[in-house]
Amino acid sequence: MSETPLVEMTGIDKAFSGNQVLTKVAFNVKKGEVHALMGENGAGKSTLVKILTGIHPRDKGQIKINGEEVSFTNPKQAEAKGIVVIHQELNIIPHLTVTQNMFLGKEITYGKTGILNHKKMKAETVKNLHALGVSNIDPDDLAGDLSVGKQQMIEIARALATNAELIIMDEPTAALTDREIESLFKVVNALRTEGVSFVYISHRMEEIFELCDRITVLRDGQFIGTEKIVETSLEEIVKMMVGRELGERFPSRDHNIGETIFEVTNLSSKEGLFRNISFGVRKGEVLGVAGLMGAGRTEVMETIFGYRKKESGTVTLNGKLLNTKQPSNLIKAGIGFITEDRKTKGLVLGSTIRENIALTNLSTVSTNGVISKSKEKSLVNELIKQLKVRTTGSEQEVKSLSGGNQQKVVIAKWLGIEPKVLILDEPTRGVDIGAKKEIYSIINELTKNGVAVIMISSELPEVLGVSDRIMVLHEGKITAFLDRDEANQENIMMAATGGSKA
Amino acid sequence: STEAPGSDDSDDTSEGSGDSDVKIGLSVSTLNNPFFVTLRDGAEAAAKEAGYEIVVSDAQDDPSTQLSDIEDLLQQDIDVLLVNPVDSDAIVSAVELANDAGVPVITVDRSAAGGEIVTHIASDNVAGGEMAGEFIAEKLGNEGNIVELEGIPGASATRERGEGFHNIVDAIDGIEVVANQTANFDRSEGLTVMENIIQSTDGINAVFAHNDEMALGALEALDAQGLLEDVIVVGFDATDDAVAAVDEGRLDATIAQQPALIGEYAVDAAGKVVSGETVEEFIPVELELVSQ
Amino acid sequence: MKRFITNNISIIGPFIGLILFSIILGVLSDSFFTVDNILNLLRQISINALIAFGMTFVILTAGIDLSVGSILALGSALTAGLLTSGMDPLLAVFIGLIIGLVLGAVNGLVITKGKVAPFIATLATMTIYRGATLVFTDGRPITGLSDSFTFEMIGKGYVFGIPFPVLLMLVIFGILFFVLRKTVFGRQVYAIGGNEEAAILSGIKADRVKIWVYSLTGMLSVLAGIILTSRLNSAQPTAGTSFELDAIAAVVIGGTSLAGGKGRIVGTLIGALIIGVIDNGLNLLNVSSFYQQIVKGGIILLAVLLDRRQSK
Amino acid sequence: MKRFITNNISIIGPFIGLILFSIILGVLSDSFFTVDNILNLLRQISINALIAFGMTFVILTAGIDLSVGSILALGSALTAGLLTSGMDPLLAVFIGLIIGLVLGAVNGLVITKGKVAPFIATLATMTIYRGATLVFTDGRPITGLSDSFTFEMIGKGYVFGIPFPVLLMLVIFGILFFVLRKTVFGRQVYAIGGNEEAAILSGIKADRVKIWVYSLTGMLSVLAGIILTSRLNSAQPTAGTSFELDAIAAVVIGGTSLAGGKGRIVGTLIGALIIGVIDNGLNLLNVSSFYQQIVKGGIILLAVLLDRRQSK
Ligand SMILES: Nc1ncnc2c1ncn2[C@@H]1O[C@H](COP(=O)(O)OP(=O)(O)OP(=O)(O)O)[C@@H](O)[C@H]1O
Ligand SMILES: Nc1ncnc2c1ncn2[C@@H]1O[C@H](COP(=O)(O)OP(=O)(O)OP(=O)(O)O)[C@@H](O)[C@H]1O
Ligand SMILES: [Mg+2]
Ligand SMILES: [Mg+2]
Repeated sequence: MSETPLVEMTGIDKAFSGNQVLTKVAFNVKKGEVHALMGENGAGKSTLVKILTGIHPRDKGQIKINGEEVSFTNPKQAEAKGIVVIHQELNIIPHLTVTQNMFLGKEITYGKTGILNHKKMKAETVKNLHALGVSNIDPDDLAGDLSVGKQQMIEIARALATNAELIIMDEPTAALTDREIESLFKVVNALRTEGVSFVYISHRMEEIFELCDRITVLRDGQFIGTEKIVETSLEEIVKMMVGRELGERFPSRDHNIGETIFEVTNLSSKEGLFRNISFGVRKGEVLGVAGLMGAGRTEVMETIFGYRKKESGTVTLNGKLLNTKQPSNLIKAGIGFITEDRKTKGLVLGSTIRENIALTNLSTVSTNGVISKSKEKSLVNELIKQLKVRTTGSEQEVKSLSGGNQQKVVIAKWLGIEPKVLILDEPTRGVDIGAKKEIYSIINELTKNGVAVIMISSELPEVLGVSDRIMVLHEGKITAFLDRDEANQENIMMAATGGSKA
Repeated sequence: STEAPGSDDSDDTSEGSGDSDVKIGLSVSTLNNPFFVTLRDGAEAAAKEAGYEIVVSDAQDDPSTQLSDIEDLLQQDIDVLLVNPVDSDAIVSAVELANDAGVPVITVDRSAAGGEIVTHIASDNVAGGEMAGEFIAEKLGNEGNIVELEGIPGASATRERGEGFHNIVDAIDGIEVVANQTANFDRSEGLTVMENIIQSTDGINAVFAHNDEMALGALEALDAQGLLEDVIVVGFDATDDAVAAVDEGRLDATIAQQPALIGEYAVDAAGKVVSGETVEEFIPVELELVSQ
Repeated sequence: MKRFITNNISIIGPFIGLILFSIILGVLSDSFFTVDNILNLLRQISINALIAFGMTFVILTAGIDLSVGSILALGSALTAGLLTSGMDPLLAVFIGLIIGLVLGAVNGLVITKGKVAPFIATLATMTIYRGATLVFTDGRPITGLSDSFTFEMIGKGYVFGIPFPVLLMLVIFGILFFVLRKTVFGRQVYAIGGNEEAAILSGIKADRVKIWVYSLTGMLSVLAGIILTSRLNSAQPTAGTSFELDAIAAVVIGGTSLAGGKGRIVGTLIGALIIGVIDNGLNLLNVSSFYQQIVKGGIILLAVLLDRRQSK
Repeated sequence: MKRFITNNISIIGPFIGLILFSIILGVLSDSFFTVDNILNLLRQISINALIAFGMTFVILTAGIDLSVGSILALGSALTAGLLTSGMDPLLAVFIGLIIGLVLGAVNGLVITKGKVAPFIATLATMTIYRGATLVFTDGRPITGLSDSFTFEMIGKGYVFGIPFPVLLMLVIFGILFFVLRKTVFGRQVYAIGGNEEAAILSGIKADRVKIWVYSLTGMLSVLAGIILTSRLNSAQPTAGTSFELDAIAAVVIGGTSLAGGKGRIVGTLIGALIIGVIDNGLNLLNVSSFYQQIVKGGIILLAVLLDRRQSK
């Protein structure tokens, strides 16, 4: 079939300040197909998208849309040609309402007056969200008050609402739980039958095979190949991405678990986001925490860590009561917290990798207040190596790292403190399959050395694959504890949606 | 030591320019006030007349700026320094610097509390304040309520003019200062503050403003309320605006310090000093009450 | 109801503050709650309010404009110059406003095209414009303006017993309120302040919007200056000195966040009223000028603390 | 080499600017490059530099401090008061510095515990502290200070032919440079400015750090004030008015971002030098004070534009 593809990119080169990011990349999307774009963190997926939509200028190469050569200089032009993007970084404006965000830059006005038609926009917003099966978002809520997941749904709804010919989704599901993903896929499939094309970027293998028609793989900014999904297999794709066999997805967990060292009792939130949370974690155990978006998992952990105010409840480590007034206390006690939202809470984006990693380890790399360059350097380089962070060196700004590598930096800064208890909130969000495995094995290593791990994850396969025990939250209440062997997708979802205790 | 190294030989720097003609440095406290602008103009005119070179700097009412200004002036091998101090005490160290550099110092309009001064040319603020007080007292027949519009709190003109004014009125039982508020020497504040005072106080018979700007602002406030006729308004400085207002009979009086004259005298004195003639250590510039 | 509160939370604090201070003053001075004094007070705040309205837009874009006072001075001086040269008052005023627009646009250009932080850019232009004013006026006030009824009207006139400057302030408030709440432009202002990157990705021409915002502020500053000139019958070279502080204070007291993206122009009006009430009250009570500053600063702090939730 | 440049990019712009202006001045005025004038210039900038050093810390935490000038005035007035009461100069100075520390800490507390935006918080304290100064001094300068050698030394003294204030400035620069570059505290200052949330979640006590930063600035302001007092033989109630602007200008010209988290104290020193050179040069060249403002503003703009990459 030799019909001209909707989008055809050929020989695309791109370098950021000397650092070659894309070389001779070819990529094309046919009408009415869902085309997966895969590759490790830093492979250049987002960059390729940004070049297509004119956010970054390209160094070399050609872009054709419906056969005609184009070169956009700003995203508005791409949109005019029917191309919209859901960017990997959230582009929500916190102080604006859901409706206002939904119609940002394409407000509905009374004719050409420039006067806003609030009613119409609000109605449309509700309609668009319902189309995605989202009913628990009030169009008048401030977007900033919503959970990452809900914000992501808004962006998706916003993109789907435009009658675009091509919708590019850069890791849209990173912040979503199965329920939202399901409804998202429904909509995508519906639109596909109407002839809308999609570029779909994700690190979740299952999704690719469930949703996509073709797949293009990048590695280190090189074009590796384009395959028909039906003619390929997970192993083959992984091989294309990483360049080698990866073997088992989850490392085997076969070490003995000790007694309970970390205990949370009757914890309740001041903001009323959760009530009476009680659980314990044992030495060397991984406690998985599952739940739907907005269940309050993050809030529970942030409260334990002293970042949010608690109403009541206690937190103890080795029977010692911990003061949860401020994070520094818990860090001193040996508790680490890898936050869900790395950009706003995890990293100082403008600073170097070194400065970010050192931040949690200032006491160890300094003697009475004075930092020792050598100690700092060795610690940082040590961790960069251990986590295989893809970087030009410890002096690179984390801003310019790919999403996945940023996540590794966050993990690195917490491994530095050699925690007794480590809390991970969506630790593999936006992380490629190779890196995921590395993170799993890090978790394994930690537990082997007796660290107690709490891992929030919205990826059920991950929860099932890594946890020894699974705690499920629903609307701020614990609805189930499931042991590794009794747990499965069904009973977790049941509990997560508020169904009777499993 | 507290003496600048080589400060004693710093007059050697004048060797470079062997020309005989006189170079005068003039440090003015501020040029954001018409009074001192006129003073500067007077000085510049006189200098032009006599064929002297004159270098002017504006301290913007900040003693530390003035110190820097004078340090910089001394770098330019001036033959004599005319200083219009922002503050009498603060200026002393600047004067001492000049003394060390062997540059004769003449103070203008406001005196210096220390250092060697060849001569002082002024008509002082306290006397002016007293003059205003007497004028008002006389007009009121020693009976009535006065509003005092003060200058920038802490500024020397505010202090001295207020002091002089109070020397007179406080001594008279029949006269009461019913309100004294700052309008920061600013005309628009003179307007608003006066408006507010009118709201709260009845039976105002007279207004004394520490400068003409505020007086002219107050005029507008009184005018708007139709009070201008029965209220006596006295300003200070005799700026062109104020004198005009006096001629129109809107402003009752203003105290003229004749800034142009001060500037002129200063330059003449400077010329004398350079050519070795002796001068009186105080050259008064008579105050003048401008009224109809 | 809850929705109403959350929508208006940002201005409830300042509003309570305003009521509070007014009541206190009413008790302390019986001249406070007189019709005369209220009108007088409104006329006094009109100048600061007009500037603060513009400043609200600027701050909503996460910017700041320190040059408003200097623009006010330069604009009024030039307008006064035109008037003394015998030009028709309305034309002179119009030209004056255009000058303000241009001076503001210069700020906008330096900030957007020159990529200079607003604070430092307008700090520089503040000095430059002030210098230009002093040069133009030779440091002397410009007087002998046209005594045309029209020009007198602007500052001193009354319409149905309401001072003209007050009407002007209210009309412009109405317009700007509408612009911020109901127009695409207003929406873009909020978006830029909330997250400029995202706004640009949504196709908003941030630079252009910002330039307009600074131009608007320049124009409003000159308008305020013209009112002042008309009231004083003269243009002062030092007019407007440190007006920027009162304007910014009004905006922030009104609950608008200096981080941008969040705030209401109603709040600014209330903020301007609070400041006006303070100044007016201190005069009515004849508080010593030394203590005035302490009291004023204290009250401003209090007003903002009443509103702390916002400044988070 | 490349590494060196990228490390120092933020100060290269201003540095070139400084050299440029100096050369121009050297050409235009032969009194510029005299030992006398250079020392004189350094002594003049020492006051602004000391304040600007503190301001650098504040701005690095994404804050701002408008109250430095008032703290300077209040601190010097109280110190002068102690001196006239016959207290030992060194003790008086020490107490003065502590007072500065406390006044700064108050700013810090209002900002952190009161959750008030730094701009408005210090705008309020600026007014309050100024008022307090006027009350304490009753609007009169405090004179007749101890003519003790020690106190004279602080402002007027020389050590090995170098003015004492200059030495003081350099020593303190050295210390603060070390603190920012090599200590945990310095690192925390940068982190808070870069991303406060992340800093707190990494166990940094942001509030405490900020309070210290404002305290430091308060103390440095008083130190500057004491130098001024010693130089002027008196404490002025109006001292330090609008010093905050020069200090902020120095910091920003020095390439420190007002958004916080990025900047170097070396830059601030250069910034202070540039401002000093401008003022000194304009005087040497006898530029009319009206034009001075235009030129000064223009040069500041130029300096920042040379450095635009940073202000992005
Ligand atoms: N603005 C930038 N400046 C410098 N380097 C950049 C910039 N943006 C991206 N890069 C580099 O380009 C490379 C590709 O980044 P990109 O975000 O496209 O990867 P990605 O495939 O999207 O990875 P991920 O799956 O983690 O999102 C990375 O090495 C990153 O460091
Ligand atoms: N800053 C905030 N202000 C108000 N409500 C918030 C805020 N952050 C989160 N919430 C609400 O708290 C609840 C928990 O949100 P959160 O996303 O943290 O839960 P979660 O289980 O971690 O979900 P996710 O998987 O998306 O992180 C949601 O209802 C969310 O809307
Ligand atoms: Mg990406
Ligand atoms: Mg979460």
